[in-house]
Amino acid sequence: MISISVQEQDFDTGEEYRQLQSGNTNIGGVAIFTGQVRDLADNPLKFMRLEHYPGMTEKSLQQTAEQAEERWPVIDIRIIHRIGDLVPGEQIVFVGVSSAHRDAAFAACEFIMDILKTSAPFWKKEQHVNGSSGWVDAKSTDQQRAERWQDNK
Amino acid sequence: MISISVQEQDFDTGEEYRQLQSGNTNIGGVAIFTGQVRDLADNPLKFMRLEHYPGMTEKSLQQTAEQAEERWPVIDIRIIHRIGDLVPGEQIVFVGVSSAHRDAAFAACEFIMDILKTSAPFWKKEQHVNGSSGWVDAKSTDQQRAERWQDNK
Amino acid sequence: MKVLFFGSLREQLGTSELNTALPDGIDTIGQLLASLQAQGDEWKLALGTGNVLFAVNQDMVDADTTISDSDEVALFPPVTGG
Amino acid sequence: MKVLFFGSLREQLGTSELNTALPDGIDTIGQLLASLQAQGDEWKLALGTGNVLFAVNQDMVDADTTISDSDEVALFPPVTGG
Repeated sequence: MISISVQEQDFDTGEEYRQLQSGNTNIGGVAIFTGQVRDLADNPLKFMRLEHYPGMTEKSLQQTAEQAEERWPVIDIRIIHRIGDLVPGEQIVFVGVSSAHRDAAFAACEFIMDILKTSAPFWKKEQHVNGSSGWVDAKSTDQQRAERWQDNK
Repeated sequence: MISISVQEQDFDTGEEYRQLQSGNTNIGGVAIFTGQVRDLADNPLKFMRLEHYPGMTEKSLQQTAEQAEERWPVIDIRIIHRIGDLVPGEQIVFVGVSSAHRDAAFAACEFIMDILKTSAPFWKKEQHVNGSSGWVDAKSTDQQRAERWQDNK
Repeated sequence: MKVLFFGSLREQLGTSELNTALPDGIDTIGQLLASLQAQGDEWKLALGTGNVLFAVNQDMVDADTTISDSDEVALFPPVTGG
Repeated sequence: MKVLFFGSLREQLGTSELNTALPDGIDTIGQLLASLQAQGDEWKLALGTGNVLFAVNQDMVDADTTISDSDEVALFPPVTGG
């Protein structure tokens, strides 16, 4: 089962884990990744504003989860991504995958994060404590990480 | 910081996550894996008995976590492994890694699981519903997964 | 047709949405991008970076994807979620 | 010296710990394994599988690791945690 949510409110990672893990004795492992707003040593962050493309963002995340389901024998996938203004330390994203086997859980979780980073329409703008602000540039390393899934079929 | 625990009692994955994630704004991501007792379709499981080598098990897990710290820029590592009798659906193992970057968190978490599977002195014996029992054999696929970290330096 | 802008593009253009008829002679989303750049210096600056992504009906597409007047088209900078 | 057995080895041998002097002429843990097999059929069956792992003072080691009378030595089958 796939569950996708794009939301302003925070999420409870322990509760999301319980949704993935409990009551199914076919599950052998659960892999989870959560991302949070990291502060910047050289230019402290007041908050990060996360913008998305309503409709397309959910559709993109759903497609990525379905691709993961086709490639690996996963049981459940849960993706949560927050939007709006987030201060350093706040959670941004949750990706959790349950599977009979740990290799599938790990691979699907990492795949979803890598594809999300380069395909899901989100944009970040940093507001610094000193009053400056700026859009976050896409990273070429994220592009490279996404591309390795084309080879590792 | 490294935290290692080998214990009979269950653990709260949400609480373990909070220990890894909260209060440090240098963290960009947390990768978690949990393993649980999977039931067997062809020969239903009553419980799984987990035996360990007191002293050496903790030492082995500590060394694996230290190797992960040397290879990747991680912030905190938490490993919990249960021993004793566990029924299907119960949690066996928790490995959590926080880092500034998701690639390091993912790699260190998967590395620890792969090395744990082939190096940490634990042994499993299955007790089936039908009264039969048997020791779980080590898997050659686990050996292969551990060996790939020798190449991927 | 509806043309949406997001992120830094939305900010630079000062608009999030354009409702316009598909101009004559424009078949692909790449051609639409070129025609929008001709609207003025501000448009040329924002859209002429060579770093604009395209979506048609909420799917990421290539520049040579054909578009019609009933499509929802979006232009945006490389994405940075997660 | 103290020799510990775990898992299926412990069960097959019916013992988890042996307190014995290091036999004369035994220098390595591999040689100790061979000498233990000579203790009887049960020992030969359990320890002669070619699938026994070694630990000396709680570190996994190779068969040719030298041992002394003060070492804590352990023999066990391949591990299956996680």
